[in-house]
This record gives sequence, C-alpha cells and structure tokens, in this order.
Amino acid sequence: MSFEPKILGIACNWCTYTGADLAGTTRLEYPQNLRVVRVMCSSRINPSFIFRAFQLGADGVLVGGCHPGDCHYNTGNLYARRRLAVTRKILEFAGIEPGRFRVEWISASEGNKFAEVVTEFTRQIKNLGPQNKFKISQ
Amino acid sequence: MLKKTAINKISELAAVLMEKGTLLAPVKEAAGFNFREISDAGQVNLHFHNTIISPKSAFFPQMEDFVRYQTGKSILEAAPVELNLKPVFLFGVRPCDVKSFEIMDIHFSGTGAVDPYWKKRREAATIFGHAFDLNEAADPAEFYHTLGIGAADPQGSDIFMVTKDNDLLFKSITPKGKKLLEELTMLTEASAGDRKYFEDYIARGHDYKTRFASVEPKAIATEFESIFDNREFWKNVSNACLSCGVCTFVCPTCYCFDICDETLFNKGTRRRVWDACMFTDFTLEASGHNPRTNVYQRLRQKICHKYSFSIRKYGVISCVGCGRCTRYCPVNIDIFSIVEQAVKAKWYKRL
Amino acid sequence: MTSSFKSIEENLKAEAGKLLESGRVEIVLAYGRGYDENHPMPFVAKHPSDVANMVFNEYCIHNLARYLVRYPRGTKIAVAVKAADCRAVIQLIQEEKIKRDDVVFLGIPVYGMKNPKTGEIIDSKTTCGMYNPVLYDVLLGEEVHGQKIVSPYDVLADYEAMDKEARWAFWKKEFDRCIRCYACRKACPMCYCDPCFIDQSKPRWGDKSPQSHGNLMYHLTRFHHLAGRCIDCGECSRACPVDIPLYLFHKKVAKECEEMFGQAAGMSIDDKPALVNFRVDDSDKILE
Amino acid sequence: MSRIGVFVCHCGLNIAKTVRVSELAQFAATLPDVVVAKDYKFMCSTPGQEMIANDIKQHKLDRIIVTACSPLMHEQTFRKVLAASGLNQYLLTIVNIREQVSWVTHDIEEGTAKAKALLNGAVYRARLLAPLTSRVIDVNPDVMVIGAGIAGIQAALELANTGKKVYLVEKNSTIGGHMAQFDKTFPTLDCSACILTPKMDSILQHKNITMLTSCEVSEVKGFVGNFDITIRQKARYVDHGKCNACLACTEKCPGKGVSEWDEGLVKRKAIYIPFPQAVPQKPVIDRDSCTFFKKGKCRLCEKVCEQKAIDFDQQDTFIQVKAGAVILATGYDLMDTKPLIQYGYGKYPGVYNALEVERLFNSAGPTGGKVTMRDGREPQAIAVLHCIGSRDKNNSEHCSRVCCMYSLKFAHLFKEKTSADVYQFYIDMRAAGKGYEEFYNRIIGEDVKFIRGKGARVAQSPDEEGRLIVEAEDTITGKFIKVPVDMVVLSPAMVPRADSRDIARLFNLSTDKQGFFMERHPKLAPLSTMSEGIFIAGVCQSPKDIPDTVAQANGAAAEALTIVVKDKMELEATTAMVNPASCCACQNCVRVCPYGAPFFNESKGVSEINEALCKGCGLCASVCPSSAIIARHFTNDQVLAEMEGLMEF
Amino acid sequence: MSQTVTPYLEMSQAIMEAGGEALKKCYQCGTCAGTCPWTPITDFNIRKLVRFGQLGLDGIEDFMWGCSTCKFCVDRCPRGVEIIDVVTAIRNVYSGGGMLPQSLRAFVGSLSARGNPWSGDQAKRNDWAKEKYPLYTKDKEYLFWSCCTVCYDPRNTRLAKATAELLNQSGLSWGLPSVDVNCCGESLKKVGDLELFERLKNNNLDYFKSNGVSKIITVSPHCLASFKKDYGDDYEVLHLSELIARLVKEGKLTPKKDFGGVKVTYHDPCYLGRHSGVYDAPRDVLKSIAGLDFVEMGRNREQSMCCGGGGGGLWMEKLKGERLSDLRIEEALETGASVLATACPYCITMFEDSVRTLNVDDRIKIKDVTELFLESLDVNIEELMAGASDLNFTCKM
Repeated sequence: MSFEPKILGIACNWCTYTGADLAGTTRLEYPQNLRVVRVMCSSRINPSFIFRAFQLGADGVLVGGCHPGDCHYNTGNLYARRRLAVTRKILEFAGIEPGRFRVEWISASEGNKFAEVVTEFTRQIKNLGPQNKFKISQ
Repeated sequence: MLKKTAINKISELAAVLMEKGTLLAPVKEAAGFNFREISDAGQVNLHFHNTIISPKSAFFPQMEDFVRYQTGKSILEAAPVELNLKPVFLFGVRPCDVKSFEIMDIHFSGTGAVDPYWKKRREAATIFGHAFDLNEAADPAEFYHTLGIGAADPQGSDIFMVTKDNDLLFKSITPKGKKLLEELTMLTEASAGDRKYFEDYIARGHDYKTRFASVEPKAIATEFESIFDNREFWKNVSNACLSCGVCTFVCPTCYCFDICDETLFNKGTRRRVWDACMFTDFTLEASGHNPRTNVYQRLRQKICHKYSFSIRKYGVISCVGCGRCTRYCPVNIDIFSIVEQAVKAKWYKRL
Repeated sequence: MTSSFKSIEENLKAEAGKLLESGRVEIVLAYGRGYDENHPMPFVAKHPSDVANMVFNEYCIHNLARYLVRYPRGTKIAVAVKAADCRAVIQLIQEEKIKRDDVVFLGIPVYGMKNPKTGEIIDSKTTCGMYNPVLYDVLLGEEVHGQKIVSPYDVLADYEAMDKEARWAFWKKEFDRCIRCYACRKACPMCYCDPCFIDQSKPRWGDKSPQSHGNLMYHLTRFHHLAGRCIDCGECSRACPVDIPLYLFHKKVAKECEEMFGQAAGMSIDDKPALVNFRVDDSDKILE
Repeated sequence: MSRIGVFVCHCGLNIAKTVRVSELAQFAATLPDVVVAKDYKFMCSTPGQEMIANDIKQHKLDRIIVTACSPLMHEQTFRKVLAASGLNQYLLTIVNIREQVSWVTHDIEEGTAKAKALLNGAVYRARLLAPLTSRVIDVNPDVMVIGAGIAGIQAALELANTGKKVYLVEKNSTIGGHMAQFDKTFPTLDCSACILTPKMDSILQHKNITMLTSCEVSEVKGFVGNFDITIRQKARYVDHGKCNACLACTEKCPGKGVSEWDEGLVKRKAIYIPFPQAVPQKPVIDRDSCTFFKKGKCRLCEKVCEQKAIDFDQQDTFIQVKAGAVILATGYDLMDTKPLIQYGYGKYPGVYNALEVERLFNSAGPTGGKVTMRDGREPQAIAVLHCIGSRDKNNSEHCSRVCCMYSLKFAHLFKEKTSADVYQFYIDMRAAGKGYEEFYNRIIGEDVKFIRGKGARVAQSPDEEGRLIVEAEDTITGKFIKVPVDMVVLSPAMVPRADSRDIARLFNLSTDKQGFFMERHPKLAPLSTMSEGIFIAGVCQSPKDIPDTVAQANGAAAEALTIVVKDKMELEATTAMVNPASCCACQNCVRVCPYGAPFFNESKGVSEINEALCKGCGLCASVCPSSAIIARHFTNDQVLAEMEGLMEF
Repeated sequence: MSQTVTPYLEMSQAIMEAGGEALKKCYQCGTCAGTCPWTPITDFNIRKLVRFGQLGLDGIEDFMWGCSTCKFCVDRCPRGVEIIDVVTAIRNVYSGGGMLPQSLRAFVGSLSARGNPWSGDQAKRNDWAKEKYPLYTKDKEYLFWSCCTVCYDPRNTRLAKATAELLNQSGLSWGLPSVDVNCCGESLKKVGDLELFERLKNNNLDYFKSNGVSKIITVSPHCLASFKKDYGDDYEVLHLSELIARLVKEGKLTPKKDFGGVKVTYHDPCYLGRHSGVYDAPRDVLKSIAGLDFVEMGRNREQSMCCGGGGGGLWMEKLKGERLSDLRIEEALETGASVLATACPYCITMFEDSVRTLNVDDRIKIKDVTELFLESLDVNIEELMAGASDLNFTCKM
C-alpha cells in the first residue's frame, strides 16, 4: 500500500478553520491525511508544538492563519509570522526538509485555497516520504 | 598471581573479554575519555588520566527503566523490567574511582533497603583497577591522596594493573579476580622482577603527593556543623556558582536520583534518572514550597552532605578526591578549597 | 596596541575601589583567584577591601552578565564586561530585567583570551569575535584596533553546505551525548527563567531522561528562545562538560534573525527584542 | 480518571454516507477512559440532546465528546445541554467529522480512518479539560459621549431616554458642532437651527445628561464596564452657576477677538457666547483677547455683572468620571486650503471656504444672512470649486462625500439671496443619498452653470479691479475656460480633528492613514473598535452626511447600551492567567498583547493578566518562555495531548 | 471627419509598454488641461491627448507635439499620473517611421549623425574654448559638461565662456569633456526616439566610466535633469548656479562691481525648478550682487510659466501669438525690469527670439545668471568673446 503520510494541521479558529469548513460546505475534495487542531489564533502556536509534532511522527506540519492585517486579534499573526519563520530556519538547520513545514495565510472566504493547499502539501509530503528523524521510536 | 602482556596487545585482551561478557573501558571522545560499552576492541584506549563521567554509571546508569505500563489498564498488569545481565568487565578504573564504589556500596546495599539494580550490577562486574602513572605530575584538580587513597592503591579492585615500560602487569587481588586471571590464558606469567617492581610501585603510590595535606574526618565534620549557619561564609563561596548539574553528574559518589513516568501514545515507562541537589526543582515540594531556593543553600547542602552528614552517619567522607567536580565546573569552583577555607576560617567562632 | 592584562587588572582594581568607596555601587562583579593560575573564578566585591583579591588574565572568559539578574531589582552593580558580555547586559536592559542607571559598565577591550580546557585563543569561530565593548561607562584599557575583523558567521559555511542528512546525523550524534546537566542554560546570561520550560511537568515538553528526543526538544526550544537575543558569547559551549558545539546552532539562528529582521542582539538599548516585535511590512518571503 | 461519553452523529446521511458511524462508536468504546459510546441519527435534535443529558446523570459522566459537525455550528447548543444537566459547559469537545471529513471525501475507508484519528485526539484532549467559570464583573451604568456635534447629541439623547446617565463632553464652549454653523441642510433645505436647537435644548433640560462644555479628556484608565476617565475642565473665568445669562457683560466688553465660530470672518468680544442659540447660553472669557489678561486693567464685565459671576483667577479643574462605555463622536475639520497656492485662499479676499460661506448664509452669522463679500460688495458671479484637496493623492485620497451636495445647496442659496450667476466646477456629481438626485435636478432647473472640469487656478482679473478669474478646462468641450467671477467658494476635504491621533492613543484605538478612527470591521462592525467598550460614530470614523451620522449615533448608542443595560457583565471564560511560581519577569507578554491585558506587578516582581481585557487569543501563552501563562481551554498540555492523540494511528 | 471611432487597445497597450502605464490612473478631471500654459493660447489639450491614449483613438498624432514637458500638470495631477512619461510614450509609439514633423527631422538627423542637435561638426565641439581651458582627466574633481547648445549656438557660447572663466576664478580643479561625447539626449527622449536616446546615453556613460567621472557641473538644466533621472545615481550632478551660490556662501567668490540699481527679474526654467527643485540658488547668486534691484514676476518658483523650449519645442515652428516666450517677456516687462535673468540656454534662445520679434530689445536684455555674476566680478565678456570661433552657421528660427 503506498505511503500514506500523517500530516498535522494547526488552524486558527477565525480564518483557516472557517475556511476549511467552507471547503466542506462547498463539497471540495482533498486528501484525508490532514488532521487539524483548532486554536484561537495562529499566534497561539508555540514553536515547541512544531518540534513536538515531528517527534510524534508527523510527516508534515501545516499551519494556517489569517492574512496579515486581518487578524481577529489585530497583530497576532504578525508576531506568529516572525516566530514561525525562526522555527522553520531551526528545523532546516537541524536537518528536517524545509518542505515538511509550511505556513499559509488562508482567510475565512478562501475555501478553495484551503483545499488546494492541502492537496498540494499532501502530494509534496508523499514525495518526501516518511519522516523518521525526529520521530520517537517506540 | 601476577601476569602481564604488552600494552599494544590490549585489544586482544579486550576481544577475549568481549566474548566472556560486556566490556566497559575508557574510549577517547571529543571532550575527553568516557567509559563506554566496547563494541570493537580497537576502541580501548589507556592513554588517559581519568574519564569525564565517573565509572559509577556502570552500576548506577543515568537512566534505569523500572516498569512499563499501559494507560487505562491497572498497574498490576504492568510489566517490571527484567535485569538479566551478562558478566561485566570494568576495565581501567583509577584507584580513587574504585574507592568510590566502596562508599556507594554503603548507600546502595550497606544500609536500609538494598537496591537490587545496584547490587546485581555490582556482583556481575569484575573490576580491573589501574594505577596512575607515578612519573606524571598529578592533575591540578585531584586531591585523592588527601583522603588517604594511594595513587596505586589496589584495594577494592578484583585485578590491579600497573604499567611497566610498555608492558602491563596484572595482579589478582580478590578470588573473583584470581579466577578470571587464570581463565585469561593469553596473558603471560610475570617474572620475579616484575613482582618486585609491582610491590614497590604500590608502596611508592602511597606517598605520591596531591595538593592538600591529609585531613581528619571527625575534625572536618565538627567544623562544618558549627559553620552551617554562617550565611556570610556560604554566600562568599557560592557567589560564582551557577547551580548547574555538572559537578553532581560527573561525581563518582553522588547518587541522588528522581523517578519519573514518561508516557507516549497511552504506553508509559517508569524510570529512574539522575537528579542533582543543585537543581532548583530538586527540593520543590508538592505544596509549591521549596526549602532551598538560594544557590548558597544548595552548595552548602552538596558540600555538607559529603564532608559533614556522611561522616556523622557513616564515619566516612563521601568524596574520593578525583577532582572531576573542580575540573569540569564551568566557573572553576574547587570543592576542597572550600573545605580548606571552612577549616581555616577560625574567625567563625567570633559570631 | 592592546593594553596588557596586568594594566587592565590595575585599572579594574582602581576603578572598583573608587566605585565601592563612593557608594555609587553596592557590588562589583569581576574575576578573582581560582584554585590555580589558569582557572580564575567570577568574584563579587562588596567592600573596598575585597578589591585586592581581584585578578585579570587571559583565562577570565566567563560572562558576568549572568549574575546581574541574581540580585534584587534596583541594586546598583558595577560589572566588568568584555565585548560580548557588554552586549548581554544591553540585551538585559532591553528586556527590562535591569535598568540602565543601576549598572556601571566597566568596559574591557580585549584580545587573546584563552579557553582553559583547550588552551586555544578564543576568536570569532566560537564567539562574536568583537574586541571592543559596544557601550561602557569606564574603559579599562585602550581600544583594540587593527585586528582582522572576521564575520562570526563564516564558521557556519561548511555546516550549511552539508546536505540535510549529514547535518541531521551530525546534530543527532551531538545531542545524544548531552547528559542534561543544564550547564549551558545556567551559564547563559539570557536564560534567566527559573523554572525553565523543560523543568515543568504540566505540560511535559520533553522527557527528563537524557534520551535523544528529550535532548532534542530541550535544545531546539532553547535555540528558539534565544533567537534574536543570543549575543554569541560562547559561554554555553565552554560550560558544556562534553563539549557539544552549541555555538554553531546559536550562530546560525542569530545570522538568520539578523537577515530577516535587520537587527543584531544587544547592540543598542533602544532596540526591542526581535521576536516580541513586528513590522507590518515584514515580507512573507521569510516563511518560504 | 475521567469518565468520558462519546456521542457520534449520523447527521442523516451527511456523515453516515462516508464515515461508518457505528464502527466509529465501537472504536470509541475501546479507548481508555471512555465509559459511554453511542451513535444517533441527529445529535443536535431534542431527543439527541436528551440522550446526552440522561447519560450524564446515569453514568455520572464528567467529559463529553460530540463527534458531528463543526464546533462553529453547534458548540453553543451542546454547551447548553451540559450546563442544563449540571456539568460545566467547558467539559465538552466537538470533533468535526462533517465539514472536514465526510463532505470532503468519497472514500469511506479514508473517511472512517480520519474520523478515528480525530476522535482519538479528542479523547486525549477531553481527559485534560478543566471546568471553567466565566468571571462576572459589575458594570458602571453611565455612558460618556465625547464630542457634542449632532452625532454626540443624538447618541446622548438616545441613551438618556433609556434612563441611563450620560456625560456629554465638548471641547468648545457650546454644543452643536459644525451643524450649528450651517444655515440650511440638504436636500430638504430645512433650517439647520430649527432641527438642531430643539435637540440641544433637550440636552440642556435632560435630567440624565451632564453637559461638560469647554472640557477635554486628559486621561483614560480601566476597561470595559469600568472606565475611569479624567476630564480637564478649562477655566472659563465665568461661574456658570451664578450667571443668569443676562449677557450685559458681552455688550460692555471692549476686548476684540477673532470669532472662531464665524470662521474668522468677523470679530467678537473677549467675553462672548459663540452664537445666540448657544447651549449653555453662558459666556466664557477668552484669555488672549481679554484686555485684563493682556494689560492687567479693565474688568468692566465684572463691574457690570449683578450676579458677581466673573472670576478672573479661576483655574483649570479636573473631574473624575466613571463610565461603563464610551462613544467617540469628535467630528472633523475642513482641510486648510492655504497651502494650495493655486486657489489663492488667504491671498485674494474673494476666495472663501465652505464653512465661511455657511456663516454668510446664516441669519445669526456675521452678515445676518446677507451675501456680502469681505469688501462689502454683493457678488454678481460666483464659482464653487469642488474636490479641493479631496480625491487627491497629494492631499487626501478619499472622497469627502458631502461637498457635492452642499455645493449645490450653496448654488441654490446664492440664486435665492443674490442675482449672481453661479458656476460649479466639478469632476463627478456625487448625489447618491435619498432625495439627492432630485435636489440636483432642482438646482439644474435654477439655471446654475455646471462646468465638468476641476478648477485649476484662481487668478486676479488683470483688467477688472477686485474680480477673480477661475481657469479650468471644460473637459466636455475640451476648451480652456476662464470665468470672471467676484467670489470663489472652495469645497475643501473633510479631515479628522487635528488631535484625533492623541485621542486614539488615549483610548488605545488605531487610526487609518488620514487619521480617522479604525473600526473593528469595515462592514460587520463599523461602530465598535478594537478596544472593548469604546464606540465611534459620525465623521470621526469617515466622512459622511447628517442622516448617516445620526444613524451611526443611534447604532453606537445601542451598542453602548448592550454593555451598560446589564449591571453585571460576564467575561469570557477562555482568558489567560499567569502562574506566579513559574513567571520569570521577562515581560514578553506585556510587550506583545494588543489589548494591554498583561501588566507587570512591580511589587511582586511577576506579570499578571487583567482578565477583563483578555480576549483569549493565547499569544502571551506562546511567547512565555517558561510556559507560566495558562491559556484556559487551549492550555499547552491540552494542545499537546490532542496532537499526540491525532498522531497515534 | 466622422465622429465615430473605435478603441484600438493594442495602441494604448503599446503606449503603456513604452513607459506610459500611468495613463490608466487618469480619471479625466481636467486639472492638467486647466493648468497647462498652452491650453489658453493653442488648441493643444493634454487631457484630450491622454484620453486618446487611453482608448488608442486615431488622430492622436495630430496634436501630440504641443507639449513642452514643463511638468506643471504633473505637479498638480490629483491621481499622480506621470503625464510627461505618457507624452513621451505616445510620441515614441506614433512617431516611428518618419512620422516626425518637418522641423524635428533635422534635429533627430543631426543627433544620430553628429551627436548634437545643431548640425555642428562633432570635432568642433570644443572650438568655443580655443584650447584655453583644460580637458577633464582622472585627477580633476569636476567635469564641466558643456551642453551642445552652449558649444554650437553662438549666443550661448558666451555662456560656456563665462562658465569656464568663473570656474577658473573659483580655483576648482575642473575639465571639459573630450569631443567624442555627444548630447545628453534629454530633448531627444522627450521627442520619443527612445532607441537613439539609449545609444547616446551609453556613449556618454562609457566616457564617464573610462575617465572616472564622479562630479559633474552642468550649465543646462536639461542635462542636469537627464543625468539625475536616466544616468543612474552614482554621479553627483550640480547646476552651475548651485555651485556659485555655495562658493559665494563659502566666501570663495565675492562680487565686486556695483550694478547701480539696475532692475533685474528672474525666470525659473522648468527643468531647473519644477524638474530638479532648484529655486533659491540662482536667486541667492543674483541677490549677492550689490546694486542689483531684484524683483519677482507674478508667476514664479513652482508656478513659473514655461518658455516653450522644452520637449523639442526649441526646434519646432511656433505660429505668432502661440509663443509662451512672448507672453513671458510681456510679463517681465510688466515688472519694470530691464534685465530678464534666467539659467538655461534653451530659455535664453527662446527669449532672445521673442525680444527680437516683439522688438523690445531696447527695453529688456536677456542675461544668464552666470553672465551677470561674471560681470559683477569685473570681467568684461566682450573682450572674452573677441576671439569667438567663426562658426559658419546661424541657428535657424
């Protein structure tokens, strides 16, 4: 059976999660490897969550937040942008393929963008294969 | 019984021992030497003064799994971790480290409940003691001679080794050592000259000087008891201390540990890990109260444990003067300078 | 021309004595005699008489900024600071852990400090490679000029050139050697959290046991906590008993932060730490 | 150990079509801590809800997992079910297997596998859910309205009529704002005073309204429901308590000051009321033009005042006001057109700006309503120039929305009061309001000449003394047109008050490029702002006409009322709190929070969070290095557990 | 001609690609046409030109030559449309293939053949200098860029001479460009021949690079604007009046002669004022001369009226009554001044013509600021000019 990646999605409640719901109500289809955790704002994401996700065996991590300037909490995603950029550089230097961690700004009305991003990201992770660097072996 | 072999044939001896059981010997690493389980005979390297981390990790490893369990199931169904050990050969242990096993035996099997893990590992091991090289200068941090340990003191080893030019002499000290030495057929019989050389090497070892004069344990204990409440003194000596865990982790006679549960995906392991009295959360109580929040309290605890409470309780200084804590302290705090200051600091009487 | 260690020592003693006598400061942080010549210790002078025990030689490499946060807020402290240490004090002021007028900077322009373990000269391969303190109230020697200025990030070149599998293997080997003694955390002037995130049990970020995944979580998160704050003084790597090259990772994060946010750590009191700040026009390219 | 109940919904076929719901329920039963696992056709239906309620009581469940549609749909519904059956409403987790699973795949294997993983994550999270009770704080019933133009007046009256006490703060010495300066209002041409003065009077008479004129806000503390605002009452040198408004003093006063109310067209006395229907109708003394303050002698007004109300050594005083909500209605100013040298405002006396012309028309104005120019002549030809500074990248990019209409009004009034020819230089005639286009047609009917071309330059006529030439291109004919006129009226851009940015800083609001206050959401929340409890109405938010301003004022009053009508206010439960034992005083949280909820407690040396201001976004929890901040309902260990559960299978 | 037209969007696309993309921002408010000095006196309408460009309507080429790129409209445009770029783009698109007006054909021909617009012999470029002045070499600080107009046009060679003298007096180290440089190409670009402009520009750039030029003094504001805008920004370019103003302030040059109360007014050349933002330097120079009674014209500084010479206007035929320079002269006369000072060779040429056609040359003289300043240093230009080169042509008008 071909490699089915496990992808962790962390979505901000006001924009990306609502966008994901919209993708559902408009019956857009996308692969089911993504498992979404809902948080109130993309700025809630502590970089250690990303390291922990890879340790739990995630093959890819997708973070979704509001477009800069649209954040429900005014400046949340502007801080998140800087922090997740540093997270990305740390993962890269530690040896994780940069393609495994992705941050996307998806607004509540961009259901189709959500579906496209998930499909494309799943395909990208499938090419990269399983991630067993950080993964804790049982 | 005395046997010998050429130093460059050590790897053959290592190969033999590896078939008999697990061989732990000093291995050269980036930062210095450490005892490692030997997987390829060539790794054994005796050109060392002493290892970074003490050989206590052979009997008291930094991580020991006790129980494996499943969340949601009852503890009765949890499986304790069986400790089935092959014979262990602890190769190249310095006399001061050998003495530390004797001190640790008091805590782990001598008093109160016996620690089965320590006891099993201790019994399964045969210790190859190794004398210091007497014509080398002593490492500035060491002061084992002050605590009555000779540079070539065979006491406590099963087999004791002394280097003679480019040979290595092996003398069996205990019956276990004698039995093993007989089995090691590849070693050749040592000559009478070797025996004589061995004897006076041991004798010379005794008066091989390290830094400080010898001390009398009882006197030190009383000094520390009276100086215990002199906050000024302890603050001065601990000003530089970072309160990290280096000195306790490298020390051969530190044995504090913490038991914790590490779970993942509903499966968990209860395991023992080294802990350090220098960590702030070492004495953090469930209520949130922490009796030792200041650095000077923790440093005082560490030193008094070894040079005051241990003497009162077991009559022995819980330190072998190997100097590791001084050598690897990031801010160069020297434990025995503090002891010396405590003893010399007569002015404490005036308070 | 660089002033000799001896003359710096004299100036340090003189200056410390003056400050203590005048009551301008309650404490002077400097260096004192250790158990032998090559191992001096950080030293705290409280009375003018303590000044005599002060010493300064090529082994006084410790970053004394670490001790500033240990004293209650508002104590007046003078601290002997070399180039990197000075940036650490500035970063602490940026983060309002100490106030500018509570600290007297005794600046030490320095060249040729040695690492007691290896005996090598400490240079920009393991530290920021700066010679003169960025900010000082008193300068204890002549400014060092004419030394070759080497970028502290050159040493990263061959690690960045490695492919990711080799780099992962390198870091996994290094982090597996960690014995979790936390000397790196305690030696770091910017790591003043007590308890640290790794000591928490609720949530349990990383296991206490020194296995690779617990070590990995501890080190990677610490690198992140120091992003835009690490002043590259190299204390963590020197304090590590098993010599893990932590300065490499810190340099890489510092280099990325400088490129992305255009600001080096601890260079000026009015800067705001990079990760608690934002610019609306930060480009999204930093996320690609 | 927790006792978890899992309830899987079919949602008719919506979920059941691509997720094997019964298999999911059986799978749930096998998970640790799961005591009850059921599936039902419609969980959100009444029988479905009753099933949950019964199971809670019967099996003494303490955590509920509903595996159905999106939490954004029915989280509130199921929370009410828990509350009704005595269980804390936050001990609930919703697993979204409709919008994010069954509706986005056709493969039932894939759907079921993903549903299992999501459910497993929910179980991990459910174990760590903690009961949360939202704190209740008491709310000050009063409201403060800042700015007493038509917006402030309307909002104040609406609120006062509901019985609420209102503090109406006005910087000027009278209420009324710019509208009181106008003569007529478009499109109905009814007289501005006739529709405004009754409202101003009812403000004066209203027992619930405290009028604070000549006052400014100097400091704002507190948070929604409990604002503590310091008002600076500027010294008026007249004790309004004693004064019975006989105005004898204003006749005797020798002092001469420029009348701001009449836009500087005429002088006024040092002790004055801006205009006859001013409310309060009590004079104030202007220091700069009062001969006593300037030369130390005169005090004529004091001698004349029977009530002895004059008090020259009156000082600024400060008034502390508590309020539950604040409405900002600070209005606007017209752009200063002097820098646009091509129009010669300030250089040629015949050039007026809109407000000056409003005063000319006004019967209480400097010329008693007669259209006479600064040199006394009656203009024979008048040009009105639109878009001066508006729709202009070099000045204000926005369209000021009302100038087309008031320019037409001017045209009508000029035609009515003088025999002059009236020209309108415009780019687009924007008449989009109710009755506006009809008004435009009426004005065209009154023989007003419209030139489609923005006024390019106003120059002195070389041959006729005192006349001006307006140069422009009539883009319709493509001809360069030079129109000799006597009077030029400029319709300048509406810009925010000069101090709008300082007021924004006081109330923690942000402003747009021009300086207008930023609303929370341009379409869905135009009257509320990022600061809870602070509302905006009228032109301070963006240029608009009087009908829209009044509508916004009513809206803002209603929104303010939602806060102050209840004497208690429930705060969000999912706020953050600091565990003082772990706080290392790095103050990161204080620096990042957009709402200023965390503050540093200097004495304890740790940060604390004011839960009334906290919105629960969790930003502080993620920047806290020693994870000392607990973001309730999204704590670190809850999120980590959910991630662990999601990644298990 | 029938009133029906169909939009020809390919043409407007071409205009946009040629640098006129700003034309889509225009909402036809008419400010530009209302401000343009040409609208009152000619049938040229800049707004209509932009409108035709927006829809690519034909017939645009008939009235695309009326603009003298004076930038008045650009400063006032509420949408920030760079109208000059639109005009240049339109001319580039529509003037290909010999569609140039008759008077400009000679202008472009001479530029492509001889590298200067005056059909002057390239080798004779520095003849006005009569080897009296040094050529620029690497060690010199300033390159004095002698514009083609001051090299070949007899009236303006006085300007070149005056400048050279002044630079000598100021003691700065400077030098003239060699003869293998060519026109800066500013007017050529505005006429629309972008390809030829690139060639001329690169030739000059090669000269600059090979001779290590860093500081350039120009006497013509057209060269100043062109170097600043199109020649990259690694050259420090100064107009002569700026340099003189600085030297006067630094006390290196001080006027000696008293002018005895002669009334002088100043005309702001569009390319020195509106294009390059230099307003005060020439005024400071004039006011530094004792006895010079300075008076401002009504339309001055940002509002100054164009002389009509820009954008190729110098070379184009203008019907009587449709000349801005005439109006400007009348405005100068109104101030009662007897000298009209300006700081641009194009303006001087246009004004000299107008003075002659209006035959008021007895009531007003046209002088460059440099000439006036040199007179104040007690240097007699006449005998300087005695050895003027015997150029064998007069500029056609």
